[in-house]
Parts: sequence; C-alpha cells; structure tokens
Amino acid sequence: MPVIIALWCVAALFALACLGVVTARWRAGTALVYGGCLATSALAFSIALGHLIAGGANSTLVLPLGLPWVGSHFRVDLLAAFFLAVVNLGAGVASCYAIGHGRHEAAPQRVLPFYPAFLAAMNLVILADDAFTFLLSWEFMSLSSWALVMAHHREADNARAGYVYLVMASFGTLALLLAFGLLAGPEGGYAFAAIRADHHPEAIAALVLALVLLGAGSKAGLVPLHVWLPLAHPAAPSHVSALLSGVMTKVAIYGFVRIVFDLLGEPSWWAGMVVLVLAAATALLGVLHALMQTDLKRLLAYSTVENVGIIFIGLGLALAFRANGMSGAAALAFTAALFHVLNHSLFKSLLFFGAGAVLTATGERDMDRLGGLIHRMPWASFAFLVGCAAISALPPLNGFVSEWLTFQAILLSPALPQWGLKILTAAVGAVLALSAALVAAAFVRAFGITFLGRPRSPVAAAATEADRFSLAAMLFLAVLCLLSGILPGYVIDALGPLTESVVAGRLPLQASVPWLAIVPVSESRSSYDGMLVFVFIALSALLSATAIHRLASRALRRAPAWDCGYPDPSPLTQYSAGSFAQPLRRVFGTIVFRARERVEMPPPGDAGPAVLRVDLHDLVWEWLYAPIARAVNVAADRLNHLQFLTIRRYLSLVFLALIALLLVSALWL
Amino acid sequence: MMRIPFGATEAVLLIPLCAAAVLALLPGYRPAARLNVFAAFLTLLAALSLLFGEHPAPGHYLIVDDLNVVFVALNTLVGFTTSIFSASYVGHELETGRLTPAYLRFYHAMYQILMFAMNLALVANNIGLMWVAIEIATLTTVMMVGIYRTHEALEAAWKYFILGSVGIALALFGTILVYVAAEPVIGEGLDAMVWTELVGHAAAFDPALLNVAFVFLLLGYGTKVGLAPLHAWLPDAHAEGPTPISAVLSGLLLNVALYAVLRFKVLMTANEAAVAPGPLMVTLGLVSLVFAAFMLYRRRDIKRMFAYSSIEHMGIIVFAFGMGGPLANFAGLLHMTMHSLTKSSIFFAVGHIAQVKGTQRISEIGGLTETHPLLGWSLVLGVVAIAGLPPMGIFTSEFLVVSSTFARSPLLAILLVFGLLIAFGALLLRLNGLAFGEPRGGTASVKASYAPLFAHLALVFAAGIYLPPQLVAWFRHVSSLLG
Amino acid sequence: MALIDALAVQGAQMLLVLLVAPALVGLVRKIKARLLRRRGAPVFQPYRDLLRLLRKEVVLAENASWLFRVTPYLVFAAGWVAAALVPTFATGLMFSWSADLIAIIALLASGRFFLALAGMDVGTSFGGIGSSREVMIASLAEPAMIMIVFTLALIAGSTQLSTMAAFMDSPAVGLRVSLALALIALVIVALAENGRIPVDNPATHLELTMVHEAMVLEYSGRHLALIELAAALKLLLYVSLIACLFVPWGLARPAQGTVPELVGAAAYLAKLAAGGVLLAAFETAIAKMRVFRVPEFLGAALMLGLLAVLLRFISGSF
Amino acid sequence: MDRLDFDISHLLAGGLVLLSFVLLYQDRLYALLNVYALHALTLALSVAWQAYIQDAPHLYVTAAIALCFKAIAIPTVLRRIVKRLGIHREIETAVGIGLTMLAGIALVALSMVVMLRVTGKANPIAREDLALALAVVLLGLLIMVTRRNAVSQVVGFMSLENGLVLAATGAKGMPLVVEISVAFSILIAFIVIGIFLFRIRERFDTVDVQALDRFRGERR
Repeated sequence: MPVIIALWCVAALFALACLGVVTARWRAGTALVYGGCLATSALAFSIALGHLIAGGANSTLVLPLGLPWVGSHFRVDLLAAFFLAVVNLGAGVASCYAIGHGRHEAAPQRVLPFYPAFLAAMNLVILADDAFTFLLSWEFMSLSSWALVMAHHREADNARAGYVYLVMASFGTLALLLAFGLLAGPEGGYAFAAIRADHHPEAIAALVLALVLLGAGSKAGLVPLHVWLPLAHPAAPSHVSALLSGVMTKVAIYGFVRIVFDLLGEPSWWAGMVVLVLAAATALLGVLHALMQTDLKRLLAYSTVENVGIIFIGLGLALAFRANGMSGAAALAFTAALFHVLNHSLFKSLLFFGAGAVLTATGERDMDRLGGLIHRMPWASFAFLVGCAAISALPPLNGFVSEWLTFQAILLSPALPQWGLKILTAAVGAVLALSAALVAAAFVRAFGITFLGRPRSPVAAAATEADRFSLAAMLFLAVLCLLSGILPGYVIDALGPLTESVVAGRLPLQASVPWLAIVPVSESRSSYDGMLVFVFIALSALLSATAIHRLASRALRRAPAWDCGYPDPSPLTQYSAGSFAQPLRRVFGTIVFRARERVEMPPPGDAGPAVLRVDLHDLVWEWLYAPIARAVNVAADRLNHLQFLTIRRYLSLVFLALIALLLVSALWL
Repeated sequence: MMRIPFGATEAVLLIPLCAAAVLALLPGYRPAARLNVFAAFLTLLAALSLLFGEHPAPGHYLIVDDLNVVFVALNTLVGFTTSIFSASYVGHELETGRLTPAYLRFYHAMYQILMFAMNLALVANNIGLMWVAIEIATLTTVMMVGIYRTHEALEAAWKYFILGSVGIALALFGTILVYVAAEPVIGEGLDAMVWTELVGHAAAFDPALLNVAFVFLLLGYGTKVGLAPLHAWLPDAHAEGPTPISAVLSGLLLNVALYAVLRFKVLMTANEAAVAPGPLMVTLGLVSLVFAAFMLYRRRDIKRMFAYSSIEHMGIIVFAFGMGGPLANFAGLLHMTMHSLTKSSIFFAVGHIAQVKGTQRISEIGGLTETHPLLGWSLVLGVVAIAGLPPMGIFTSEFLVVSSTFARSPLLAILLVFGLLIAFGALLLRLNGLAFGEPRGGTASVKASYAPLFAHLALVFAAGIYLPPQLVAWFRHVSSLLG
Repeated sequence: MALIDALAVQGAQMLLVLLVAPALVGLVRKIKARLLRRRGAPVFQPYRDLLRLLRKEVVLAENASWLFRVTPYLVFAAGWVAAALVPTFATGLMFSWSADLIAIIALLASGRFFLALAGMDVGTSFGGIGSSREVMIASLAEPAMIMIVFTLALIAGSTQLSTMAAFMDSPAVGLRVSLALALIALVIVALAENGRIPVDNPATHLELTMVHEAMVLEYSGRHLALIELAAALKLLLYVSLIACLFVPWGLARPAQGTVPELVGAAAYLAKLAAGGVLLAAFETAIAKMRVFRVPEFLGAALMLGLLAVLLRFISGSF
Repeated sequence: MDRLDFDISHLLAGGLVLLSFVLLYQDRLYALLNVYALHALTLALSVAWQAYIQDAPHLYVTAAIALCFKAIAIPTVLRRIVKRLGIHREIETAVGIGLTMLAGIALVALSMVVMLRVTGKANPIAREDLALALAVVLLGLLIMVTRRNAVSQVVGFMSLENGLVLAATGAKGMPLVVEISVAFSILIAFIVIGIFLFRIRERFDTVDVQALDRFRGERR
C-alpha cells in the first residue's frame, strides 16, 4: 500500500523535525537531520516512482483525524504519484546538498526544525484526498516555508519578504478555501470523492476556476500574483530556495491540476484561454525581470516565474484541447507540461545549489561583485553551466525536450474550432519562442558574469570549491538533466497511464520507436532523437579535436589578453551585469519597466566621474499592490480616531445602535 | 459512565466562594497564591466530574446541559491555568512594587469571586440569576482592572464601569421583556424565568415581543462581548489591568457574555414566528471583524493589540452563529473554545514579555526569538494560532465558517475573508517586529511558569488535528438547538 | 546493404557541407570584390586561411578557462551536425528525422550560447560587447525563426525538414501569401544570424560596430579556424535551408539510386552559387545599420513571421 | 382589573416620564438632584401601588429601597460630593436643550410604537408600564449622552435604572425583582463611590489633546 508507506515517511519527517529542535545546537544535528530527510525522501521517491511506472491502482486510506464527520482521507493515484516522485526527488537531493551546505548555516536552530516539517507538508498536500486535509497541509506548507524564509531574520529585506510571502500565501489559501466551499456545497461534502461525484454547473465551475487561479496561481507565481516569489525565494537558505523554487511551485501546480483537471470535471473552452493569457504574460514578464536582476538568486527566482508560465501554457493548451474532445492533443500538451515540471525541478534545484555554493564560497549574491569563479570552483561551475544550458532549452539537454513538445502541441492547435483560441495560441507560441530566446540570454549573462571573466572583488578572487556533498548533489542533478534529455522516451512512457487517467488520452508508446527517438504524433509529422544528437555532437567534436591535434598543430602559448591591443588591468572594465543587459533593456525595458537611463556628467573642470543611472519600475507592484497597501493604511488611520473618543461619545454610539435596532424592529419586524 | 458525585454543580460555585472568603483574610502572598491555585484546581476537578458524569436534572436555578458543560469545564480549566500564571506574575509585580500586599489580598479574593460569578452565569437556569451573575462579574473585573491605580488604569476601569453598567441595564430590560412574553403562557412566578421552561413553551410566546427583547439582550450582553460599536471598554480594560485579568477577560468573560446571547438565541429559534436573529448577529459580527482588523494596524500597546484581536474573533464567532446551520454553529462553538484557550495563552506570554522588557510598547520590544527564544517562539505559536494558521484549532473553525458561508451567501463570505486577511496582515506585521529582527528592549531572564502557556497551546494544536467525538457530539447537539 | 547505402549517403552529405562551406564564403567575397571593381582574393582563399590557421599555434589569454578552449569544438560540432541534417541534394536521409527544424535551430542556438560565453571568458570589454549584442540579436532572431518554422510546418503539416521539402516540391503547395512573408522573414533572419550587412560586417574590425568579430576577438590558431569554419557552415546551412524550402527542385527522393542524387547535388551547387551571388549583390547594395536599429529590423521579421502564422491559423488557404 | 388601578399606575408611570423630561431640561446641578429625588419618590410610589394591586408584599421592599436609598440617600451624598469636590454648578450640554427635548419626544413616541405594538397579549397595566418604562430608559440614556458633566451623567443613569425597576414591577408577578433592585442599588453605590474615589471632578470627556494622549488609548 503506497499510501501507508508514504504516510509513514511523513511521520518520520515530523519525527525528524522534533529531532531537529533537540539537536539543533550540536554539530552532528545537521548531518543527522538532513541524512534522515535524505533517506526518507529516497524511500518515498522509490515508492511513488514504482507506483507511477507500474500504473498501479489508487491506494486510499482514511484516518479519524481532521473534521470528525469527514475524517482525513489520503490517496495515491497516478497524478499524486508523479508529483510525489518529483517532490521527493528534489527533497532528497536538497537534503544531500544540505548535509554539506548546512554546516555553514549560522543559525541551524532556525532551519533544522522547519526543514523536515516543510518536506512533510509538501508530501501531505499531495497525499490529501479531502478539502480539509488538503488546505491544512497547504497552509502548513506555507507556514513552515515562511519559518525557513525568516531563518535569517536579521536582514530587514528578509523580514519584509517573509511578511509579503505569508500574507500572499494566506490570501491564496483563502481563495482556495472559497473554491472548496463552492465545490463542497453548504452541506460540506469535503471529501474529494464526493466533490468528484457531483456535477458542477457552468457558473460555479467558472467561479471555482477563477478562485483556483488566484489560490494555486499565487503560490505558483502566476503574474500578477508573483510578487512574493522573487522576495521570498532568495531570502531562504539556498537549499531551501531550491525547494521553494524547484519543488513547492510544483506542489502549487499539482493543486491546480488536481482541482481543475480532476475535481472540476469537464472544463469549458474559454477556461483554456484564461489560463493561456495568464501563462504567456507570466513567462514573458518573468524572464524580462530575470534579465534585469543583478542578484543571482533573485534572477533564478524570476526565471522560476518564467518556467511556471511555460508549464501553465502546457496546461492551458491541455484544457483547451480537452474541452474540444481532442484527447490526443490534450495528452501531448499535458505531457509537455508535466515533463517541464520534472525538468524545471531538476535544473532549478541545480542552479540554486550552484548559487548557494557561490554564496558560501564568497558571501556574495550580487553578480557585479563576482566573476572568474570557474577557475576557483571548477566542478560547481561545470554543474551550474549544465543547469544553464538545460534551462536555456539547448539540445540535447532536458529543457529542450519539454519545450519542443510544447511547440508541437501548439502546432496542433489550428484544429481547434474556436477562433479566439486559435489566434491566442499562435500569439502564445510567439511569446513562448521569445521568452525561450530571452532565457538563453539571461543565463548567458548569469553564468558569464558570475563564473567567467576576472574576479570583480577580493572575495570572488579568494573563493574555494564547494564541499563534497554539495558537489555530489549538483553533479547528480546535472547527470539527470542530461539523461532525461537524451532518453525522453522513457519519461513520456512513464507519463502515459497518468495522462490516460487525467485527460483520457496518451502519447504513442515511445519504447517501440527505433534509436530511442520520440514521436509525439506521427513519424512523418515530427520526431526528435536527443540520444543521436548527443552522440553526433560528441563524435564530431571529438573527431575534429583529435584530427586537428594529430594532423595540425597542438601547440599552445599563454599570453596576456589581446583586447585589440588595449588590455586594461582593472577588472572593472569588464562588462557588468547591468551593461550586459543594456541592449535588451533598451529593446524591452523601456516599455515593460519604464526604464530610463540618465547620464550625470560632472560640471566642466570637475574631474569627478560621470554616473549612469538606470531606474526601472516594477509596474505590477506600483499599479496593483502599492495602491492596496495605501488604501489599507488610509482606512486604518481614519478608523484609528475611534480609539480616542470620550466615554460620552462611546455611550452615544451605544445609544445610536439601540435606537437604530429599535427603529428596525418597529418598522420591519 | 461513572455516576456523578453529589452536588458537583454546587461545588463549582461553592468552592470559589469559600476560597474568596478565606483569601480575603489570608495575609502574605505566597500562601494566598497557593490557595488560589488550589481552589481553582478543586473547581476544575468538580467541573471535570460534571463533564464526564451525566447531567443532573435541571432545577429552578441551576442547570447543566450540553450547551454549558463544555464552557464550565473550559472556564474552570482556564481559571486554573491562569491562577498558576498569576502566581508567578504577581510575584514579579510585588518585587517591582506595582502591587502592595494589601491590594494583593483583595486581588486574590476578587479572582475567586470572578470565577464564582462566571460559573454561576454559566450554570444558571434562570435568566434573572444569569443576569445577576454577569453583573457581579462585571463589578469584580472593574475592580481588578483599576487595581494598579494609575491614571490610565482608573480611567479604563471607569470607562468599563459606565459602559458595562449601561449594557447590563439594557440586558435587564430585555430579560424583563422575555418574562413579560413568557408570563401569559407559563403563568406568573419563577417558572416564567426558568430557561428550560422558557425553551419548552417558547413556541407560544408573542414573537414581536421576543424580537424587541432580543434587540435589548443582544445590545446588553453584546456590550460585554465587546462587539463594535459597543466595544469601547474592551481594549483599555485589557491594556491597563493586570495581565492575568486580561487573560480571564478575553478568555472567559467574553465567552460567558456570548453564552448568554446564545441562550436567548436558542429561545428565538424555538419560536418559529419570531424573526431569525441571524441578520442582526451577522451584521454586528462583520462590523466588529472588519473594524477590529483595521484597528490592529495602528496599535502601539501590545496588550491593547491583542484585545482588538479578541474583538475581531468575537466578531467571527457572532457571525458564525448568525449564519446558523449545523456547520457554522459547530464552527462558532469550536471557535469560542479555541479562542479562549489561545488568547489566554497569548496573554500569558505577553505578560512575561512585558515584564522582561519592562514595557508594553510594541516599538520597544523586538527580536524576542533571539533574546528569549522560549517566550518568543511561544508568542509566535500563539499568534500563528490566533491568526488561523494550521495546524491549530482556529484554522478548523475558520475553515468551516468560510466554506459553509460561501456556498450560501458569497458576498458575506467575501467580506468575512476580507476582514480575516486584513487582520492577518496586521498581526503578522506586528509579529515580525516583536519576534524577529534586531533585539530591542531588556534582556532580563524570565522566571516564568510556561506550563499553562504550553498546556493551552498543546490543547489548541491537538484540536487542530483531532477532535474527540464526545466534544463533537455535544457541539452538534448544541448546534441543532441553535438552529 | 541498404543500411550501408544510407550511411554512405548521409556521410556524403556531411562531407559535402563541410567541403563546400568555405567555398561559399569565398565566392561571396570574390563577387563582392568584383562588384567593387577589385580583383579580390580567389574563391578558394578561405581554405588556405583555414589551413594556415590550423597549423599556427594557439595564443591563449592567461585567464582563459577550459570553457574557452572547448567552445570552438562544440560550436563547430553543433554547426556541422545542424548543417548535415538539412537536405542538400536529397531528402529523407538516414538520420534526417533525428532532429526536426526546431531542433536544428536549437542546435545553432546552443552553438551561439557557448560562443557568447567564450566571449565573456577572458574578461575583456570587447568580448562583453560582442556577447551582449549577440544575445540581443539572437533573442529577436530566434522567435522570428520559430514563427517561420510554424508557418512552414502548418503548410506542410510537419516540422520534419525532409517532409517539408518533399511537400514543397509537390504540386500540393501553391502560391501563398504566408509563404512569401515567411521567405522575407527568413532572409532577414539569415542575414542577422550570419552577421552579414546590414546587421554586422564580417569584414570589419571597427570595434564599435562589430558583434560576432568582437566576440571571437581573443581566438587564434586552430580555435579561430574552427570558429570560422562553423560560421561558414552556418551560412551554408541557411542558404541550403532557403534552397530546400523555397526552391526544392531537383532534390532526390529517398532510395532513388545514384543518378538523381548526382543531379540533386548539381542542382544544389547551382542553388548555392545563386544564393552567394544574390547575397553579395545585396550586401554591396546597402549600408550597415547602427546596432540599435537592428531590433527594429529583426522585429519586422518577427512581425512578418507572426502575421504569416496568424494567416495560417485563421485559414488554410493563405 | 378595574379602572382605578389602571389609572393610578398609569398616572404614576406617566409622571415618571414627565420627570425624566424635567431632568432633561435642567441645567443646574442642585436642581437636577432635587428633580431626581422627586423621580425616585414617584418610582417608590408607583412600586408601592403595584405591590398593592398585585398584592405582592415583597415589592414593598423595593419601594422602600427606592424611597430611602434613591430618593434620600443618594441625592444628599451627591450634594456632598458636589460641594467637597467643588464641582461647579452649571451643567454643560453637548446638544442644545431644545434639540434634546425634541429628541426626547421622538424617543417617547418610538417607545410607544415599539411597545404598544408588541405587547398585545400582556395585560394593559404591563403594557403601559413597559411602554413608559422604555421611554424612561431611553430618556435616561439621552441624558447620559447629552450631558458633559459626570454627576449629571450619573443622574441620567439612575433615572434609566428607575425605568428598569418600573418595568420590573410592572411585569406581573415577576420574581427576583427585589434582588435585582438591590443589585442595582449596589451598582449605583459603586458609581457614586467611584466618582468620589476617582476624584472625577468635571467630566471624563476632556477635549484637551494632551490629556487624550495620556488617558484614552495608546500612550505614545
């Protein structure tokens, strides 16, 4: 019974949390807790993977907890199994990383107790099979992750990040709560089975969809609910950031899929449209923000926003196809989305690990104070490079496969009957292509500024390689990125039964395709073979290298950089993060961020330097959130006068209330 | 089930009374505090025997039924834990000289009288008696709020006194009206004020008269509940009195007043012709919730802030009862229980915090999790619980209220959610400053008694995950009565 | 036997592109010189340059990392594989299905990715200029290219180059507005991607205007040779892409035997020559534009592509 | 149920309302206290009358309390306090007398509408008494909210409470009336003591801002 084992794993994690409280003070505690988490996650992962591949039947369990007349239901079906696998994979690797990384933690007592609890909460969300348990775990997940975000609470930014995060999170939870209120009805049929059973009318479904987009969307980071994400994810310790970005957003996506695809029944066609619009906006805005950041971890966080957008594009397409009964196309889009879920959890964790390694080695997150790390931390930078290539969707790595599948799904959309959807999908395709290209730019920038060139600060010059555990975790993920890139057929086949169960259609069996290629629709239409591409590139590179070294010269001489004859010793003459982004800022920034560049020249005769100032505006924040905050403050100020009235005035309030009620009872009752 | 020992109901009343008499004479604070704890403990035992024994037959004056048995138990429990807390608290107050032994004797006696009054109000089967009990409770709390004799304390006490008296007067008028409504049906004399009788014959009462009566009762007892706009006394009384009293006020007295309102709501529901009291309560509840939520933002005094949060939660509870229906009523009852446990535990923490930091000003307290990890984290836990975050009991009740409301009247639910979110934002904002960030304020070590604090939090936590079926049975029965 | 055959043909194609690529560059240079009334270097000069470079030693900047040294081979390999997957003289080659058009574009993108990184590796200001401008151009050119692919894929019902070429050859394809739009867009993209005038000037070393050349400024010896070769392959790839998609005549069908393949090869060379002439003429005709005009230029391509796609989405008849 | 009982109780209750109006009208402290004494006296009479016609002897106790405590003790004590604390004799009103009177009339009308509509079943005396009692209660509240002066507010409260006792006695055969009136007398005693102890001279709703900061709400 997978569900039982999974629940035992959760229990074990809670036990580890208690252990963390006790052992936080001693040195061994870190290794102990994280090791335990690693083992538990490994177990849970294997269980989930086994269930997924075997395509096993749903295993359910009801415990007499939670709401007494409902009980708390748990269930492992294929969807849950997939997400359990993703979550526990990420969790396990993060724990392994943390065994090494956690040693550098200044305040372990603020991390160790909450980390296992956070893992447990994420597992519980996926296991839950009734509204109460689901929301309880969901909000508990927010809570525990909030505690982790507040781990370094001395920095004012982190406190603010934690505040924004938890408020947004509970906003999302309340939205979901309302959604479940609608789904369950006034009698409170909270069990998912009951919700699935009864049919929901059009209007209700529409409202639920909106609420779920608010709830799950705010957790996943859909624009315009993403504002907390780039604040909170960087604030946490790096292995937690990896979990937040790589895994927790996936749990949010699971919530969306669970409610919209599973509980809500047949969607109406425009549902897909709404999702697609939001998703496209998210993808584009996320990557543009990422391009403007100079804080490495914040850049990664924004790129998470972008990837969430890509995943939701897949989901939106799946919704649209499903609503029109095109089950094959729906299966393609859904597979693409899930595949990207997996991929993103892999390379985003990897990248955050890299950022964490840099942070521990240099104490810096600002790219403009880094550089040249490839010489000092070769392995870490290699792994980070793989991550960058993967997230930039370069073949033969995994990022490309899921994006390729998404493109293939978009190419199927002219068959859709609705004009709006057709045109929208085309536009979405363009946006997707644009953001894919921009991602490549963003990560050239990230890797180039951080790891290449000459060190821009002494700390960067004095950096040292990351520890064994961290490297092991990173390289493991790098290998996984490559494997799932060159052997995508297996992943797709593993997802087959799942898509079958959710969108009533599946991709053709890939195992039968020769040469390990993948054929989403038909041989003549499109096919891709990561394996062969990889082999070809490797072979031709090796071939040329050996040939040249054999037949032509292999001589090599080190010399100062030429730089057109004017080499400048100061590392400050290198391109910085800001200057690298300048061309793109000029192209996109002027519209999206109202970017303005001001050059402040010193007056004639003054030898002072000229200063180039760039001011960017986060319009979402300035147009949506700032006004709300202002409104609340104004209201609070106005009402606050009521604290300073006199007894007579208070009495008159009572008096008026009495008169009012008497009038009511005299006139109406 | 064991047979109940003779006169447990009376015991719940007599023990505090005798204790009060002794305490009034007993000099020296240590024995007094001990006796105080001991008496509270005995009362708790009696209440527990009520809880687990079967209910005695209702008399003309006293009754124990599903509606009040839980609250009696809760009342005595919190009374007991608070007495433990107050022992360590007043010790510190003596050292700092804010309280003199003479006042302390007075304080302990008053404490027991308050217990007596509240238990009486709970077990009273006679609406007149209930009224008297609540008046006594008001007077005693007024005394205790003013006990520090500072100008603010006196001022708060006076405000509380005047507003409370007016409220009580209104409640009395409502009570008289109920009698007038009952008298033609039941006949003159005591029976017409006995609650069980009233419920039995409520169907035959003049509905219009009941409506007017309920207006007065709602406003009268609502003043004690602290519903906006009748709330004015509450924040200052909490802020200026000794913290144990703040805990008792928020944790118990509000509940007792609300319990009175509930009794009469049952009466209203028993009479079909009478207008459903729902809309009134929903309106008052929402007003209190939203108002208190906004008021939280500008608070500078930590105790006053949590007082406002009490108003907010009373608003939620009254809203729930106003909505009615099995789910909402259940949620309301659960919320009452959870709120009194949580809020009193918060005040325990706040009391010690104010003592170690030497101030109640939020701006001068900071980084508690650094300076006093245990206190700080328990404050965090308490605020997390009161803000309705899982896995605490309040999450359960809020879950039920919101989800059951939205399906019936979306607009109200959205208002409710709005209020909840606003309040959450405010609480979290303050918590950030109090528990995290750079440490501010004194770093003196606490000789606090954490037992009560953790006991309450443990209960709340447990309730968030598992509700004992017995409790559920009681609550469901009561919610069916509440309609 | 058939396997051997297929392998042979595939290998032939790989060799062909590798051998022809420098000649194409040389041809373009020659014709440009002629149009400027210079005699110009012989067409086969690029081969000589490559050999010379290959023989020379590599002068490596002190703080160049392993990435700097690996990149040329990667870029070359990516370019070569990509070029080898485009049908030149025959469709349906053995491995042509292993990467469709999207994948080919992605291969070029990965080449560019590493080249841009290499540009930043030494930590000189010129490398930075080159890389940042390169990614800016690419970030506009790639989506345009994807849009073009969409258009063609929607017309041909496939993203498989062989299938597309075959379809284009068939009578089923008529004269279409979207095709014309796609062609224009594709030409613009090709110019940008290969760093030709008006986007970039392969001949200049005027630092402020150059993009690609600035990026590879620090390379020398065999590394530089490989990068030059990769650039030539890229140019060839785009020309043959245009050729096989818009003038697919003479392409040999799979397994038709040697004769049609030879015919196809001849036709292919002819197309290449024509393409080279046209490119040279175009480059001499117009002037290079400022770097920050390039986005508008490419934006136009993107819009054209999008327009074509929309037309296709709205109705099959366009 | 003969006419006379009804008329007399009606007369007394009506007199109570009338006196409430007089209280409302007063702007001198001593006069206010005198009128209150009269108010209490009327109450005592009416309670006694009720005791007589309901032949409920325990009500005589209530009447006695009303007479001794409210009509005699309290006013004298209050006079003392006014002297001792040197409270000055004019009553500051928040709202003009005329407006207050109008409001009072409206309140009486309201209470009539509310009460007479609802108490159909109850016997006429109870109805009259309840209606008038409600009027007295509301007028008392009105006094409390329109007077700035502590003592006059207390007087308002006490007249309000008289209204309650009137209602309680009017309700035929209502038990616990004595207990309740006793409890209320204690309450009032506390209030009066409170005034004395807390030295609440003029009024608690001072308008000077600094005092506001010091007393109400947050200590900044």
